[in-house]
Amino acid sequence: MIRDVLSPFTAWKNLFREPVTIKDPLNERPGSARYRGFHQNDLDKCIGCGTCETICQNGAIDMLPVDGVPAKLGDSGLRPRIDYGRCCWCALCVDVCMTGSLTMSNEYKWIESDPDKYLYMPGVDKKHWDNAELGYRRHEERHLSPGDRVDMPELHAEERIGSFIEMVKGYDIAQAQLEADRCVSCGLCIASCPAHMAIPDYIKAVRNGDYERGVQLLYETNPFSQVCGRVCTHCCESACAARHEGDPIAIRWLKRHIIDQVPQERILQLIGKPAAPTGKKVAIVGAGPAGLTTAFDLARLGHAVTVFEAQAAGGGMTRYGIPEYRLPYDALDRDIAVITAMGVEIKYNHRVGTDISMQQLETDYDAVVLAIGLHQGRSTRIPGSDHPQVRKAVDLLRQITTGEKIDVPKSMVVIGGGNVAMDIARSMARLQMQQYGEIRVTLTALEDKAHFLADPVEVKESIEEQINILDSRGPQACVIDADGKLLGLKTWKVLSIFDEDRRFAPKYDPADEQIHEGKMIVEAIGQMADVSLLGDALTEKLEWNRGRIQIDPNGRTSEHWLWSAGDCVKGPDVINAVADGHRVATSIHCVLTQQEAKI
Amino acid sequence: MKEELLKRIVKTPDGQEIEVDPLLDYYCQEGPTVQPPAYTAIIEKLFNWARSESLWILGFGTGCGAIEMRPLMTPRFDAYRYGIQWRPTPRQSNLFVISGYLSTKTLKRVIRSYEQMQGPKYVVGLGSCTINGGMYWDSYNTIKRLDDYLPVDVYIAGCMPRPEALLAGFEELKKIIRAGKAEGANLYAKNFEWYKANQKSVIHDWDMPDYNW
Amino acid sequence: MFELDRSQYPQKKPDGTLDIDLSSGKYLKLWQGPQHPGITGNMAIELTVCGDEVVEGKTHVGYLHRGFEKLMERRTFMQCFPIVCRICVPEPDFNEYCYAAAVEELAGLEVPEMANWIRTLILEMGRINSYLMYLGGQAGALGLGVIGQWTTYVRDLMLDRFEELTGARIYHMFILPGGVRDRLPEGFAGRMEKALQEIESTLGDVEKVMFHNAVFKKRTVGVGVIEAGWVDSYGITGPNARAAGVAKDVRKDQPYLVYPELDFELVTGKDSDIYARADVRRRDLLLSVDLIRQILAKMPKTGEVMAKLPNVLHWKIPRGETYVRGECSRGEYGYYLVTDGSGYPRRVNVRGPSYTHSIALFERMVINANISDVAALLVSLHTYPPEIER
Amino acid sequence: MVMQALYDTLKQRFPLGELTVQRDNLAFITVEAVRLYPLLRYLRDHEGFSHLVLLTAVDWLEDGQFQLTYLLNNRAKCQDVGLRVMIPRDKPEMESIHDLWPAAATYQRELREMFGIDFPGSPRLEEEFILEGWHGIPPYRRDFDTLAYARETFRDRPGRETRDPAQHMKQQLYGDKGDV
Repeated sequence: MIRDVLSPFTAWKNLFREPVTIKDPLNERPGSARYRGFHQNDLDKCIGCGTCETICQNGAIDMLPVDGVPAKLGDSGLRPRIDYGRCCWCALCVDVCMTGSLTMSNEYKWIESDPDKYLYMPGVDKKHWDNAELGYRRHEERHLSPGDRVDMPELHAEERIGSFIEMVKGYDIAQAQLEADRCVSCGLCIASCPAHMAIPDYIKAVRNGDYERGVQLLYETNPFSQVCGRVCTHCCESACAARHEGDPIAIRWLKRHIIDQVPQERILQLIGKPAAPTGKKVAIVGAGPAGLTTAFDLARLGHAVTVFEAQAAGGGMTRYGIPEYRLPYDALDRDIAVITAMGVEIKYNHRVGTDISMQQLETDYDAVVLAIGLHQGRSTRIPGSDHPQVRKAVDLLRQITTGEKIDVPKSMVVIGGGNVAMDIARSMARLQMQQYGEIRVTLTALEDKAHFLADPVEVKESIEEQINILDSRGPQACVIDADGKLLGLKTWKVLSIFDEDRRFAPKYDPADEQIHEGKMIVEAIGQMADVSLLGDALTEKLEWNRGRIQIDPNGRTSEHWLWSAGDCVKGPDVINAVADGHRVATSIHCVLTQQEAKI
Repeated sequence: MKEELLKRIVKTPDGQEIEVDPLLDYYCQEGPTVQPPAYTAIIEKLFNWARSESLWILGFGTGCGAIEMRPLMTPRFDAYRYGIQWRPTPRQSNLFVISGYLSTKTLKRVIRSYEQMQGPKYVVGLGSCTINGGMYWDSYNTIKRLDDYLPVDVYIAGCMPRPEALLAGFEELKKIIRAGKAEGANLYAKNFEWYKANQKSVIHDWDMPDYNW
Repeated sequence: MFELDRSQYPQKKPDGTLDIDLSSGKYLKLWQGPQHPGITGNMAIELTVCGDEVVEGKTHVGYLHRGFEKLMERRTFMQCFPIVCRICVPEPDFNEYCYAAAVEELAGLEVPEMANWIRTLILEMGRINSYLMYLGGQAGALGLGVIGQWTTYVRDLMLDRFEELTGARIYHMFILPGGVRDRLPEGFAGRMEKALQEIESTLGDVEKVMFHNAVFKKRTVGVGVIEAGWVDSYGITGPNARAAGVAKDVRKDQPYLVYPELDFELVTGKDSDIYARADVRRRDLLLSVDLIRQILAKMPKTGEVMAKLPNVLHWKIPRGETYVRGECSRGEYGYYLVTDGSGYPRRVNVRGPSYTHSIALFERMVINANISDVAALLVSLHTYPPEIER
Repeated sequence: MVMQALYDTLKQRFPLGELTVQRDNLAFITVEAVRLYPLLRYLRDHEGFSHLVLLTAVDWLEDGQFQLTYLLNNRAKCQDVGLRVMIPRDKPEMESIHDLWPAAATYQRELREMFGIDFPGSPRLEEEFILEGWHGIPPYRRDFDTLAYARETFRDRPGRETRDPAQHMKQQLYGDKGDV
């Protein structure tokens, strides 16, 4: 009891203690190294994907345009603005940031009398903590970021080299869902896709396992999903937000996955029937992606469409230019079958200019579309390039597709560093393997390895298939012996390709000369359109631009009845051709319905 | 309405029966009035200095931010040396710190407490919730903008703001008071109708007089 | 000492309810709170008194109601994580842990071992904070202001440790579904040890000034006794139950995180009055200090802190329901989570110990109490209003 | 295993619905509303489940039902059993259990207020509990839209606007070029 009375007095000992009071709490107390204080944003690193806005459970983040930050491919030009009347400093926005641009400083004092001043755009509104060293950063292991890309199952080099079997196997459902799960649905990709496909939406369809919805979405913007799901140049993936710290989402493979999951009959049902006939007739020259896309769109709108194709089958360059191991013919056939099911009539083996003239088309149809592609190979014009064993890649590829007999050489040289060069090198390698059991293909490219025009994956796979790829080699002459037999290709080392004005003017080092042995030389340095079908009168009448037919933004030529689309006016690319097809179809539909209205 | 607020007959100790209408009888019916500066500029300045150096905070922890007030009023941060202290009743306080979100139920008590405080009086809004709803922006039970219901002098960002930030906010408030710009109480009197209309639009059972002085 | 017969008023009506006629002049209604120094946080108690004796008490809550359980139904599983900690301000970490554990259980996630150690560390640190606040409040409710000054200071030392570990003082938002955000910073254990020593030394002073204090004893011994039979009827858990001799603690009964690897004995009392509850909490606090030392000594030095999560922007969890509990400073804290296969929780119910303690139990205990004891009684139940109404 | 054994024991006395074993020490059992009270009493008095952990509801709007969950804890054996009772949404009424556990009255008050479920006989059911002056749908029901209510009742601060990255890029980069 006495103890209980006295014991509290021990508190007096604190009289002799140093005070614990902080002298100047306003300035002496910086936030800790991990402190979640006010935001910072590196404007150059930020791509405006809006993932921060999506994760914010407080609805605190707005994405807004900023002066001096234009929208460009892969960057929306928007930057986050945070409402500090909403923020709770949970840092989820920092954790999910796709580029690591958004961080937090260790500053925590912000006083205002006017509550409207708390709308804060980090990086844009200059603050003294913009360069703070300390503060919360996303963990280096990126716990909340999407994981790594799901590897695509492929045939190994040994398995695939002896045949033309499709090498990419396609995702199974579990793999596709895993890959689709990585997508943050920011939509940056849409702008970079020439056809502006609804990419985030169809990836969501994969996530939800709703493939029928996926097919509907694909067909809204692209009737060549089998083709594009396999061989698209996937510009979208180069704009993907995930690319900044890892591999982009495999958008192309997911597209293919959707179309693989739905049976052909069901696809036909999902797409529905064409509109009531309008009575208008449209002729399309060339059954490639551009021509058939135009045909599909117009037929869907109820116009009567006839396609004239010189070859025995449709698909254009996708059939006759792309090897079967990349795009099996039956996949292409399925795409074309959907298009013909829409009521498009395709006249195969009808070469315009020979079987029917352009004048005839002009009189018989309300509109004509020229979608003839680029089927003529360019020549290097080096000495000896007129030798019969010096071939053009496009011609050879076409021969392989049609099954014509090819005299496969035991050794050969390919000139060119683009995708076509890789295609022909790899196709010939397969034929060599089948015939001789060994591969002797040399590929010489002007560019160095870092600047190859071909897809890096193509280069990698070509090397796997034992193709001897030499970079920075400029072709000088085809070496022909006295008997007129082709021996090989002479090349010099390339010093530079362009001059100061960025014009093509390669410089060589003659001292570094090599002769590459080859019984055949294939030129794969580019293609051009064969416009002889136009006839002199029309050629004369049309306006031209650097050897290509001049068109307006809608694809219409200087002749009011004639449109042109695809590679022949826009350069080689499937998805561009599809986009072009849509554009031309819209333009034609517009013109045709306006005519109707006038009457 | 609560039973004790209803009009009723009460028996006094000496046996009389009288009618009581609590809302009318227990409260003054006058509204607030604008108080113009009463003295010459130099004296008013002195007064403002004195006011700024004696911020007496009402000890009403309305929301989560109240938890950072404890460190502030204890030895480590020791706000007393800045002339800031806590009082248990509105009659002794001139600063109301709204510590975060206000549910409509608390808003009602906050209005009563605020109106009972002595003028000139000040309000500090603490954290995101007082500015634009904060993380309860979609809640059915919290107000989103404090300035709709009370005149606010200073806002402190954070969720929740640290004691140091609170202190910085109070220092800012002192500057405003010294500059003679902390006119919240007068603003409230001037726009009384507007404030009342806002208050009544969210407090559905208004069972108190309009002005709780 | 003369005993007042505290049961003559009010009489019971035949139906069992109390016959309280306010106009009789015998009774007075007294509000304590929400703006009142004798209340814990933002809540109110409505007392009907007869003289200085409380004849009826009603707890009023809802002043802090934000509708968390509703808000969570429209937030994705990751978006829920920052808001749960706001449910209980002084000890937010249990919300984070219970929510994370419930999500992990239904999603079938395996949490890395390192994360479990750090989680345990954080929960024990939070417990210390909570108890320190309680001790200050309990002493303050009886006029011993100095204890609050001391405990708030040492609590702040712990907040500094929280700040360097988690990046925030109060709302740590560190335990997220799948693991924790980061590892311990460099030199953390050393700084923690310093803080622990300071806390221990302060607790020594607290013991001398508060627990060996004639006034404090006079006001608390034998006051506010929880009868053993009430423990089940009123759902009493934690120190309130342990002070009544019911040796129940989730850390021992259904060990979670790394508690099985820690060596500790339950702290219990027997008198079940305010003093016993305060004493149990003081000793439990010392236990937490010991546990933190054990954790820092035993925890692995390296290791993953997060499980591999699916993309958190569209994370879906299959249909299911579960209940996950932990032992917080006030008792059993639990999350009941129901999922329906979508990306949002179907229903979350937060079971805070204060829910039963401050309403059903308090309303029972306050009957026949003296007005001057009410504040001390309420504090001694250690209730935090925000977890009652969420 | 343990929970299955408990289920089998109970099954001999009471008709029971589905059993979901969530963990070794936690299981949920579906029971009919009329069986609940005797089952709870039996669990409390004979099986040691003396601690009512919580009582709450889940709104299955699509099925037109409320699920009431009574979670009981056996302190000695450290086991939990949750009883699920489905009651119709259009007549939400349930027997009160406040005489088994006085603490249940608080839960029932809350359910009454937040879900509109009635527990006839439970004390102080009519009093306001958490909300004050609330009119309209009880807020925890699924058909109550809290965001819409908040927008309607409280004013948001003006000045907020946002752009969708994809739409903005369309407008800036290709939208005006006659896209499909």
